[in-house]
Amino acid sequence: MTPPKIKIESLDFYYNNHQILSNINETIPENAITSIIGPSGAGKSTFLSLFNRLWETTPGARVEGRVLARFHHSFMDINTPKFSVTQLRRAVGMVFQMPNPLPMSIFNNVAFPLKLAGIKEKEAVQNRVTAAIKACGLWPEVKDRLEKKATTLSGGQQQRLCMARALVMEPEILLLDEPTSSLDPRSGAMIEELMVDLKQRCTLIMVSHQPDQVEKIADHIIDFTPGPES
Amino acid sequence: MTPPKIKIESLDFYYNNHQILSNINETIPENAITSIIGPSGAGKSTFLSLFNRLWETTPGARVEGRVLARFHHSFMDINTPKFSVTQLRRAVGMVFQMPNPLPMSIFNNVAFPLKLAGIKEKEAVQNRVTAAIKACGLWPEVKDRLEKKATTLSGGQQQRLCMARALVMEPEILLLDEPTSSLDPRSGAMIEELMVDLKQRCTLIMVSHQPDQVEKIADHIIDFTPGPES
Amino acid sequence: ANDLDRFAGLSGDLKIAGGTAHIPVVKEAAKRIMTLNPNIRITIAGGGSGAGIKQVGEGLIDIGNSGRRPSSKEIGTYGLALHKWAIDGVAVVVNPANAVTALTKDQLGRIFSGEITNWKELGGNDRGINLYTRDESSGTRSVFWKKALNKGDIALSANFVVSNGAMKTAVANDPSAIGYMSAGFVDQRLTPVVLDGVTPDAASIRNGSYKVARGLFSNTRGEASGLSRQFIDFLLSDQGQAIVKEKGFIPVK
Amino acid sequence: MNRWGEKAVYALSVISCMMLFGSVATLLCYLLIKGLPALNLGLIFGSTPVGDALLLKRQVFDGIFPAMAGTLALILLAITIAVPLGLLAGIYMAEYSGRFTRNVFGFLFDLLSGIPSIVVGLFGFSAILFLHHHVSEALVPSLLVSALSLAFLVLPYIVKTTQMALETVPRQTRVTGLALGATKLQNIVFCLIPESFSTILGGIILAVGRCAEDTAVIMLTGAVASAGLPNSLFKGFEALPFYIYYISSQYADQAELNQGFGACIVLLLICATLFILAAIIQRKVKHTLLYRH
Amino acid sequence: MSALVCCLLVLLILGFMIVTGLPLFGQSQAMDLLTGAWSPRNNLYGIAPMILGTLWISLLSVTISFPMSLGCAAYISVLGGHKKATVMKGCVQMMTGIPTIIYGFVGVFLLVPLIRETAGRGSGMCILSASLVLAVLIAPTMILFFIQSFDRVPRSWLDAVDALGGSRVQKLVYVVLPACVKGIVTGTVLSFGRALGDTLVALMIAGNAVQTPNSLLDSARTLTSHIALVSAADFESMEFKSIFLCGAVLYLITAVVILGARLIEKRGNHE
Ligand SMILES: Nc1ncnc2c1ncn2[C@@H]1O[C@H](COP(=O)(O)OP(=O)(O)OP(=O)(O)O)[C@@H](O)[C@H]1O
Ligand SMILES: Nc1ncnc2c1ncn2[C@@H]1O[C@H](COP(=O)(O)OP(=O)(O)OP(=O)(O)O)[C@@H](O)[C@H]1O
Ligand SMILES: [Mg+2]
Ligand SMILES: [Mg+2]
Repeated sequence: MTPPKIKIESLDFYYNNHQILSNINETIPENAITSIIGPSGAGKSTFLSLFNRLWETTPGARVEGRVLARFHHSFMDINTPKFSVTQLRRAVGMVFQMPNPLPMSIFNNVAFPLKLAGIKEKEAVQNRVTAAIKACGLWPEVKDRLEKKATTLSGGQQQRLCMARALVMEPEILLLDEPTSSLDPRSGAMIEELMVDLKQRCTLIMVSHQPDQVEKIADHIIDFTPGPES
Repeated sequence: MTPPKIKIESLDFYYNNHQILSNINETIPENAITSIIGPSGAGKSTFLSLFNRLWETTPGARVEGRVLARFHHSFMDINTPKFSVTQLRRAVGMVFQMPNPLPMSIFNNVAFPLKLAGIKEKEAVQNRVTAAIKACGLWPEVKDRLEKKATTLSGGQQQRLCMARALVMEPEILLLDEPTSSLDPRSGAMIEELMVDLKQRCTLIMVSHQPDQVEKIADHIIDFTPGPES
Repeated sequence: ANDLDRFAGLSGDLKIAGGTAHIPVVKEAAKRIMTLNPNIRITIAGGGSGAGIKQVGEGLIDIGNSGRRPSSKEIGTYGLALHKWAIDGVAVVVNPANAVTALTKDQLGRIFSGEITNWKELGGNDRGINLYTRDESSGTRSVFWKKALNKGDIALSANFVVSNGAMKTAVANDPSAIGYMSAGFVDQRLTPVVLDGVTPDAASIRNGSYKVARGLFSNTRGEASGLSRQFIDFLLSDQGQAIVKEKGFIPVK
Repeated sequence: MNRWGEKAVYALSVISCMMLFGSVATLLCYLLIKGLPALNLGLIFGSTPVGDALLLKRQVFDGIFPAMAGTLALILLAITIAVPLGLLAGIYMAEYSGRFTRNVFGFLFDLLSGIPSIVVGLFGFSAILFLHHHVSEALVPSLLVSALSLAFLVLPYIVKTTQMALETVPRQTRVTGLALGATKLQNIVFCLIPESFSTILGGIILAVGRCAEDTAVIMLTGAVASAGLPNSLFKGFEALPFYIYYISSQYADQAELNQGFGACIVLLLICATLFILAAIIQRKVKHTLLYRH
Repeated sequence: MSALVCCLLVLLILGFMIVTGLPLFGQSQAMDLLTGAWSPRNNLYGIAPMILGTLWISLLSVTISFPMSLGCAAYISVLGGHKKATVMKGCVQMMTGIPTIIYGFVGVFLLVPLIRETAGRGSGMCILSASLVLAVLIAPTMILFFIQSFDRVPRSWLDAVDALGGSRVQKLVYVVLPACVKGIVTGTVLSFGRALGDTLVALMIAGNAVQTPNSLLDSARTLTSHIALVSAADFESMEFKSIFLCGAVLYLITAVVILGARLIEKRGNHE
């Protein structure tokens, strides 16, 4: 087993007064695919949102406990105020269940995180975008239409585009929320391959409903199925 | 093989001038599960909407050819104007991919089709609603909270609720559009069992992305994967 | 005997509209009448002298008030009967902060025509003059225009205000203002201007030495009858005339 | 965009908020300072004993009680006329009209909603004058004429919000009822209207607010300075906004002016009450619509 | 059905305006009326000064109100925190309920003296004062419209920006504003209509002088206040009839504005 990248210690999560997660203690290994499984409503998506603090955008959400991540050498609590959420989110990519391209061209979609980060040199942008699109195996399909609107792509292509967008900042951690559930088996398989590829560079955390998928690619499983006691 | 319930003859389907389905000829067997498979965008959902004429609600949709269904003795074209669309939809239940409970209580959701049909006797309504909820295995989970908002249920529960709602009118045909794709394996399995159960009373037509599911429960398969020629 | 006795046993509706200067008096009278006799309903609306004459002529209302004598054409076409129950001066007013408190008619004409544009020229502070006037259907305006300006021009840059109250607000708040209004409405927040050496007060208006004055009329179509008759008679009775005086106008009796 | 650019954008937006809220707060404070001292029972009931006034035993002369009653009567009347018409028209526009009718009528309704209220008032006035001359002498500017004109003024609001609310019901919800065998009408009544109820109510509230505050229309169509409590549809009536307008233009002394400020506060309170009431209704009615067996 | 009735009514009003305004056209050329001066004593019933006054005041008020509303709307739906935004949105909704007459009333006593003293000339009853009050008056409507269109930005786009580490301002500038251009333009145009149609504020604050304004501190009369002022005149007089022409002109401007808004909307839909 690879060394841990993230450690979660006695974590509770609430929406207003409704407790969603209670006393979670988990370790996420580096350069591996961690799969989160469990029934609908168990809090899988919520759990995922802990790693890039996306839960903060939900009014009434509140977290207790610590999420420690090792970005350079030592573990740090990512929920401390001095940890910049912008920096965090640039180091932690995310791919949603439904592909969500922004209303701009294919190229600009992938270049968008660079724009946000203030990276402007034309050439650097060009290279990084191309590399990200290639990494997702999308290059042959879109190289002639980079200026077209991203919404003209098929569902599977859009999902890989979102993946490329998440990868262009070369994140250390990649979160995926049921990335293949809205895709047909062929597109799904393509994404699975890509994930296995990415392990070398990234720590992947994925929510999945499909047992065969989990079995096939996950290195580590976190199960949210409530035990008989609850 | 059971006798046919529905026959589709040289059917074309268009959205405005865009042809989605062309020259479809199929037979759907009675009291069996027919599964529709194919890649995303192939027209599976559209095909399903032919059976309850739900496509009519989409502006610009147009159908050519015949869809013959046998409700009492002989086959009739359900697209002829004299075939009441309301009657048709009461005899053909439908469960959508995303659970879509109406914004009312659990009980009222299931009772809604009865209200639409003008059935008012308190007792009859009570009995039929209870029976439908029980048939979907939801009874133990909701019996104490029938007055609660249906949207407070978990995804899997909502999906089964929608199923109960479709069943309360005792339809002869049940359409299911990827009914388990947003569910965890356990809820999914529950729905699969239910479908197999229902075969005795219903003709089921289901769209599915999951090959293992199709293999397990389908009696008849319609494949929309485009051949190499197209 | 009480002047209100005449209303005993009467009932019905009485609709009054028109000149705005009349309203305080008419309202007070109506209040007394209706308190005593709840079967009578009197509605009072403004609208201006022109509207008052027109509406009573058209039969929309029972009594049309006007702050000027209706023209002979108006009297002719509608068969109006006029009842004058008070006299009201039209006072030229300035802000109390203004050093200029006396003007001649000639100066006034030149001010309103826009020829004089600074108070300095009249011995006041170095301030531009802000003119305030009323709209064309106003009785006050037509009296002022005829008797104070001798039908002279009013500069285009003059601000229009819609009523005596609005005039008061405007002039009381604006140190460079000059305007004109019903003398009955002048209070301590305004300075009435001495015109040609005559102060617009009750005495000078009554004895005619202050020329810019007018009658307050209540007009009916044809000779007044019924409730209208009684109402006008009440205005002309002792009690009515007392109200007139109380509200700052000059009684006719 | 660099950090300074971001800061500037943020600062600008905060400044605009402060400007707007600041000016409205100033306005309200001024109103309160001026009006609160005048705000007492005397303002509302004049010298008439409160009990007698409420029981309609005696008329109120120098209070704003009749004006308040007039405003309420006006709102009620205008809304009863406008709401059913507006709802029906909105439903028609959203659910039954063809493309052509929708475009043409849609434009006309837009146009209607853009007509200045004074023009509506003018029309009402001219219409009643015409009728007075050619139909019956008894027809004069009155409560009914004002209410009709106001209804006409707010109708497009109601139509448009109803239409928009229905059209923006998600396709998912729209199709659910249909798939269960609802007829078109059933779908509208049982699914679409409950779903869009709050938006529709919002439109109605705006309309009520408009009726409560509009002065230009009633000024021309029947509001008078003094009439007592409204007791007939065919007579003039008092109304609060007109009272305020009247005071601002006819006040005799400072005390009367302060009454005007007091009346402003009362009018504001009435509007606020309507808003709050609407919020309550929204919860309650929605609940009964959806959760009652 | 009722839709039909309503539409007939609109046409009726328009027809009525034109029929009653017709005699004016007989007396002098239509152009004279639209471009000429107002002086009933000299039989001049031109409404050009009023048209200009209307345009000045409504355009200026929209110009003032627009940045303010955009800023507020941006703060409420994107930049501000959720709690503050909810409260502020409630406040803005309440503001739409403040009666116009109150704005006018307070404006006369509060803003007019202020402007007079600051400007050091004129009476304070001027285009600027009226526009400022109008700007505050139309702002809530504009803000609510903007918020509405901001809220229609798909949640998934916002999530995307959030997850990619964009700040709120970046979210606003790069995603929300570009997506809402259409809504912003429509909202502005409609508020312009509201400013155009307002009677009382202009009547009480703008000074109503019948002159062609040439500075912001000049007193001016709008078409609407002209109608209010002249409607007290003799019904049969030419003055009175000329206000129907004012009504028709207002109608026309409104129609143009609305047509514009609809065109913009159509364009947006096609994209
Ligand atoms: N914004 C919110 N406010 C309140 N409760 C919420 C909110 N979002 C989610 N929840 C609740 O939190 C619980 C966990 O939700 P979450 O989305 O994490 O589930 P999940 O495991 O991802 O389910 P699924 O498989 O359906 O995506 C659910 O019970 C849900 O109802
Ligand atoms: N309202 C519509 N107007 C125009 N085209 C449409 C409309 N709805 C669907 N389509 C097109 O029709 C085709 C078939 O759509 P359909 O929803 O039937 O596909 P599907 O096989 O169900 O795909 P999925 O597996 O993604 O649900 C698609 O190419 C889609 O883009
Ligand atoms: Mg989830
Ligand atoms: Mg589908």
